[in-house]
Amino acid sequence: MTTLLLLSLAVPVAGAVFIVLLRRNPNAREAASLVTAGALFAIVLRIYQAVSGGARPEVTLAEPLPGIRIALEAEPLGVLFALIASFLWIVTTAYSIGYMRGHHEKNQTRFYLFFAFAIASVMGVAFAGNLFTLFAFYEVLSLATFPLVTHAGTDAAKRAGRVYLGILFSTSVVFQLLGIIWVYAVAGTVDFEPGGILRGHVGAGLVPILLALFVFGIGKAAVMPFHRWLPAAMVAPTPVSALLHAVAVVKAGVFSVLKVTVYIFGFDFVAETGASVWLMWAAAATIILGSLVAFTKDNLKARLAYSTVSQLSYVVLGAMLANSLGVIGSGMHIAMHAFGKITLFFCAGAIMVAAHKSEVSQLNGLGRRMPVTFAAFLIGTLSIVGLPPTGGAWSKWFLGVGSVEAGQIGLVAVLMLSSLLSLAYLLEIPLRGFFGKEEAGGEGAHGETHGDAKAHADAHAHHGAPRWSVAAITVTAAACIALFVYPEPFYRLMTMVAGQ
Amino acid sequence: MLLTLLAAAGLALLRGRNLFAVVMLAGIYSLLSAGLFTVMDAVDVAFTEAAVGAGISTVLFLGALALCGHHENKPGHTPLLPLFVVLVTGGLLVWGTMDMPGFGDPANPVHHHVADHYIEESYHEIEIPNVVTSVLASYRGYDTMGETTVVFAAAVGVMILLAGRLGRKPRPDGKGDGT
Amino acid sequence: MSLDLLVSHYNYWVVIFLMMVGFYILISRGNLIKKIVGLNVFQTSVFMLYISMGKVSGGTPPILLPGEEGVLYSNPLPHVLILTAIVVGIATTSVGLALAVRIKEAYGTIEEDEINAIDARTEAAE
Amino acid sequence: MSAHLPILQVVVPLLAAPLCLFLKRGRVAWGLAVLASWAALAIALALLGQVMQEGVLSYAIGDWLPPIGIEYRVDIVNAWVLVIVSGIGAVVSPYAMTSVEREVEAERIPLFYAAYLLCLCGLLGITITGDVFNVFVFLEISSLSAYALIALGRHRRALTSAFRYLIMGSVGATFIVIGIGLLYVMTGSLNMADLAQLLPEVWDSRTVKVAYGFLTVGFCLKLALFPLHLWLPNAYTFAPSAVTAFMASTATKVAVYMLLRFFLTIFGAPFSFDVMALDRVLLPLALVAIASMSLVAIFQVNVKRLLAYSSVAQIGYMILGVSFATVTGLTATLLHLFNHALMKGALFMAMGCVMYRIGSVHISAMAGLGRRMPWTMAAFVAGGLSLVGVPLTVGFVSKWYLILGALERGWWPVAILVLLTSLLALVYIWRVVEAAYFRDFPGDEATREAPWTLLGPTWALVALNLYFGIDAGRTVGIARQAAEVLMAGISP
Amino acid sequence: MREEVIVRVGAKVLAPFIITFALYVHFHGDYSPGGGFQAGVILAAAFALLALVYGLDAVQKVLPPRFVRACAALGVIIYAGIGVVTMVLGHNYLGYDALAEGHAGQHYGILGVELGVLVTVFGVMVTVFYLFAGRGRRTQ
Repeated sequence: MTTLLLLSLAVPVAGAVFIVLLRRNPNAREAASLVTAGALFAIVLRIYQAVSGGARPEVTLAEPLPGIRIALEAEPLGVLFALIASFLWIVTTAYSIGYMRGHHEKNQTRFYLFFAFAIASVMGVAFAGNLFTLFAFYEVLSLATFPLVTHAGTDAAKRAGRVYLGILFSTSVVFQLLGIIWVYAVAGTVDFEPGGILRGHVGAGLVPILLALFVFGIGKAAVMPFHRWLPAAMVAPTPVSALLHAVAVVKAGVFSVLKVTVYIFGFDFVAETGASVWLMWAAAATIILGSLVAFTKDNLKARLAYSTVSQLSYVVLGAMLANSLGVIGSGMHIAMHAFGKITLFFCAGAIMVAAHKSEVSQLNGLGRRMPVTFAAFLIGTLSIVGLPPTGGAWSKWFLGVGSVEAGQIGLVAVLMLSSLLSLAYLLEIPLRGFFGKEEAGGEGAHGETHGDAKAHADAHAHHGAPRWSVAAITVTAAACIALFVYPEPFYRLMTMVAGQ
Repeated sequence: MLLTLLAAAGLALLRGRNLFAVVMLAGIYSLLSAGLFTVMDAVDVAFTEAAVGAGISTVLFLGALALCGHHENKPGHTPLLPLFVVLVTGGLLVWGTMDMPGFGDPANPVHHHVADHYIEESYHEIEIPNVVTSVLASYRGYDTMGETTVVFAAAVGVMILLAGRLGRKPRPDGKGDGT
Repeated sequence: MSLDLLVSHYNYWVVIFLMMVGFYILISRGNLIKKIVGLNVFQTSVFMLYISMGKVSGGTPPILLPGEEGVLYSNPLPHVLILTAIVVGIATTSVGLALAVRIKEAYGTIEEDEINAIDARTEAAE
Repeated sequence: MSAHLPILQVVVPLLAAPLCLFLKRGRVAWGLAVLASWAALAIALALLGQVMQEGVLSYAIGDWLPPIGIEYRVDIVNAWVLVIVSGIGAVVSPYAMTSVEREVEAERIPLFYAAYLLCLCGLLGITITGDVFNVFVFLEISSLSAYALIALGRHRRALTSAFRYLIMGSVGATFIVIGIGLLYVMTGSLNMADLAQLLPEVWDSRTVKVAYGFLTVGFCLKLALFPLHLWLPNAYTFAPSAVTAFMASTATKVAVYMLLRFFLTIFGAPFSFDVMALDRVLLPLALVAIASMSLVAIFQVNVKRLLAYSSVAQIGYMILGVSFATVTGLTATLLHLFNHALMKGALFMAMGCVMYRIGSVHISAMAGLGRRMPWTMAAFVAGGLSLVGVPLTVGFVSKWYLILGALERGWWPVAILVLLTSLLALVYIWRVVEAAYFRDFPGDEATREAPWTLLGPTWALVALNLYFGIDAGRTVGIARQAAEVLMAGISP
Repeated sequence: MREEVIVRVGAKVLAPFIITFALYVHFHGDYSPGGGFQAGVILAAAFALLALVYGLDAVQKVLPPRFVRACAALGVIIYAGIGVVTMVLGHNYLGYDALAEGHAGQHYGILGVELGVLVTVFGVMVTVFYLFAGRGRRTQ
């Protein structure tokens, strides 16, 4: 069993090695990526079977400091995250093949290489057995994604890279690391334990401070005011935005918040001390403000990015509710939002490759030429908003009920309002696509493009998006619906977390 | 008397701007201090100070002056900060000496702990009348070995600095010429 | 401050005064050679401080007179230390002077402020 | 023979140094230097092992028992520092061959190795000795050779920096001599262990306090604590690459060791912290040094100078650990002695590789090197991340204990400051990284990776950076044990 | 300078005396002030005097720079070597008692190390003098 845990790290790294070895032959290189992704998912699935059967495999890799191990441990929450990430890696790899070739990107080997490293560190985050391991892989993830963010190599990409690394590093080093060392100083350990490790070691006055150090220190959770890196990271190629900045990286953030709340503080302890009340409202503010900003963005990826900022705080909010329903909703939302948002990003990328459109206002009438893409976008939208028949409905439900149980009726109103807002700013896109009137020349406000380029664009639009990409979009959109019918695996894992 | 002369020499050193004169004064200063050492029973030290301070180092200074020119520029500004530093340091030292055992008192701890051993036992242990030599070459022979090494290190340093072919000045831009 | 203290410490204080003269030359003068002179004076004065410590009133140089009892000898240990220190001092002086010579060759001057000005100019030009 | 290890530690390089003068060919002298350095490392490791098993080792030189003669006294603290110094020597000396042949004229190369060996011998001598005056003698051996080594730099400013170092170093040494003299006059002894037992009787005399003050200033000059650091940046910038790598990793470390040894072993922790309030003096100095020097480093355009300012800041971290006046704080200091040697050594050696190929370490000269010299720049990035304190590097280990120490004292603002300044390190390292990876290479198309004779030692240090970041159990164990020894004072 | 016969003769006459004095200082160090270091300095001074009078080249012919450099290194080796010898003979480093029975061991040892000091100091002083003087000649 422990071999599987080790393999979950080793397989992506081995994949990276093969990617470099096969760099001369793009087909073999991409095949290596796909095979690695498939193998990883199979491994995580086996771990899932074991963990849902009650096993808790763990393995210690090293002991860097006395009493502080680099250890992997599979527990339900981590398995949930690993399942999502590894499954979506397969889909994203397929999508990337279409996208990167269609977009004629340079340095594709580097792209696949660091992608594999990023996934390896995501696995590390998911299966981290203690705070230190979590922190280490968290930082490695920041570093591994940096070359992806700056992939284009332009000045804008460089600036974005600075913001990205700057915020992620500063928050994690200044707040999170301080929190970790503080936890160690008071509790003498940083291991994740069911029920938390702080009870009895910390006075009620310190708990809110420590919790805040983690909530804000985990910059990847993008709680305002530390959200700026996420829109900045949108200069990356779309598959990167899709997997990493809608799924892996941000989910690593909210996952860490949830994990720390459950296994370091213990959510009962948080609830008893009332440490999280003001943090709930910080999350709520982020939810509303993120939605409002998303409204103002015409750039499709920027709009999705702010939508992500807003949605991430749902997860944080769920954790801060500090009751079992909230925790379940929080974990479910990690999964549901992942599938919904990746669908949306895939669609955005497909539109970019096929029609060279990046602004919302340019999308009028495009849906008729790219029906699959826009249909999928609609499904994704529903899931993000939380409407049946999509998986998103479940997580929103649990979060709402959890808020009621926590006695925070105000939060229910926030959830409602935010759902309405997101419905409004996301629904605009499929609506424009299907019902908008296509402008002459298809270039909208930027009608001055040369004839050649226009012809080229039109040709693509008629062909639709690359086949690989369309297939990927179909899979994730279908998953959104499937999760409404069958949310069982995720629900079961989360009840295990919450039930303890 | 010697001390007063020393003080005079020191002040003259401070004022003088002809480096040639300054170096000569420094030699005189060394000679005077050698005299003082003799008065204070440190004949070995006096001998060495005379040979080194008044001899070798004067020769070296003169050699360096021949290469560097012997006029000193007038200091551009009143050096208040150094003055302050010096006053504080000096004041501190004077303050510190208040608790120091009086000059020349045979009861001072400094004359007892290990010094007693050297004076009383060295003749039995080493059989050499000059205790300074005994201590220098045997009891603390290792310090002397270090001292020899220091001298050697200085030679290595001077060789590194001055032995090269002349006219091969370091490049002002600091870039390697790649050879 | 009693007269007693003055008498028993007068020696130290003059030595400290000399020390500070040397130190002052060292840190206030811009001429490199003068700095080294200052360093010499500073160190020589420190030697005097040590030798003062070793002096025993009414003592004789620590060269034993075998067979004679009751002779008061001065403390030999400071002498040994200072012998070493003198040698170290001349070693430092020679390296310092060699450096000054090379600086003169490289810059054409041994005045600190002129050197700084030259360095600032070349740095600005880079 | 193992009974003689303490003295061999110093005598091996000391004897090798004059031999270099008889060698005409630089390569032969180099071989001798490498041999002596590795022998020194082997001896240091053996000593560390012996000390950990048997406790304090005492070696009476000339058969004269202390305090009559000079004693070499090895406990876990200086055994640890010996390993650091000789270890860096063992890595830098192989590296020196190629680097020095490029940067130093052929006829001076044997002299270079003589000076290098003297410097090594001096530093080891300071560390191992149990006699305060002997410290001064070996201090001068290492300093004089260091001045000469720095003056070997190609730029004429190497000469002025060496001169400035000479003046400030000599002032420092003279202050130390004054301090030692005042201690001697109060106790009549020069032996450290002996002094530690005699001093408590005269604690309240002004003379001892003044001695303490002079020693503090002297050590702080030598270890370049802000604001007495002025000699360091230029000295490190203009010295030959191998010299910078060696000095930056050893010289200031030994000065920190001297400070610990004098203040904690000889004076003892109670005197230092309770009577002299050393902690309250050092804390603000350390904080200012860390913050201001990290900021200054950000604005440097010469990467070696940038790293030099960073060194001054890092010395601040070491002193900060002392100022906590706890075992954890000292553990952090002792760990950082080792860890900082590893990272700064690697960084300066990477810069030596750049110097070898490009002939400049200006930040603009780094442009595009990420592709031209991938291994060199990767080493720089790895060393840089360690300097920033990314987990799984040695830098993180030091940071962890430093913050733990601050939190133990309840000084959480200090902890936050330490973390914030490590971000400043990220900024200045990142400036180089951006230049290397995001700019186009302007130079000669034929520019290749540095030769393996340079890369090998550089990467050896990088590998140690990672290894001791992942498996710090042993280093932490030794450092903690050493910290406990220091806090407990000398055992009779 | 060629006219200053008196100086030349004077120096020639003086030099042997200085050298003899140096040796006296060295070997009499046990009984009166002096020893290897002072002797080395005086010896070096004798050659410096000769160099001033007869010119650097003449002296360097008698006393080649390479030789004095070797002296500088040799002295250190002698000194440290004596330590190694005592160590090999089973005593601690620089434990002169290993060299012979009774007080003779101490005497041999002290004499030996003083010789080392003499050789190094002489070598170093002459080397440094040569370098400064040589530098001056070449710059003119």
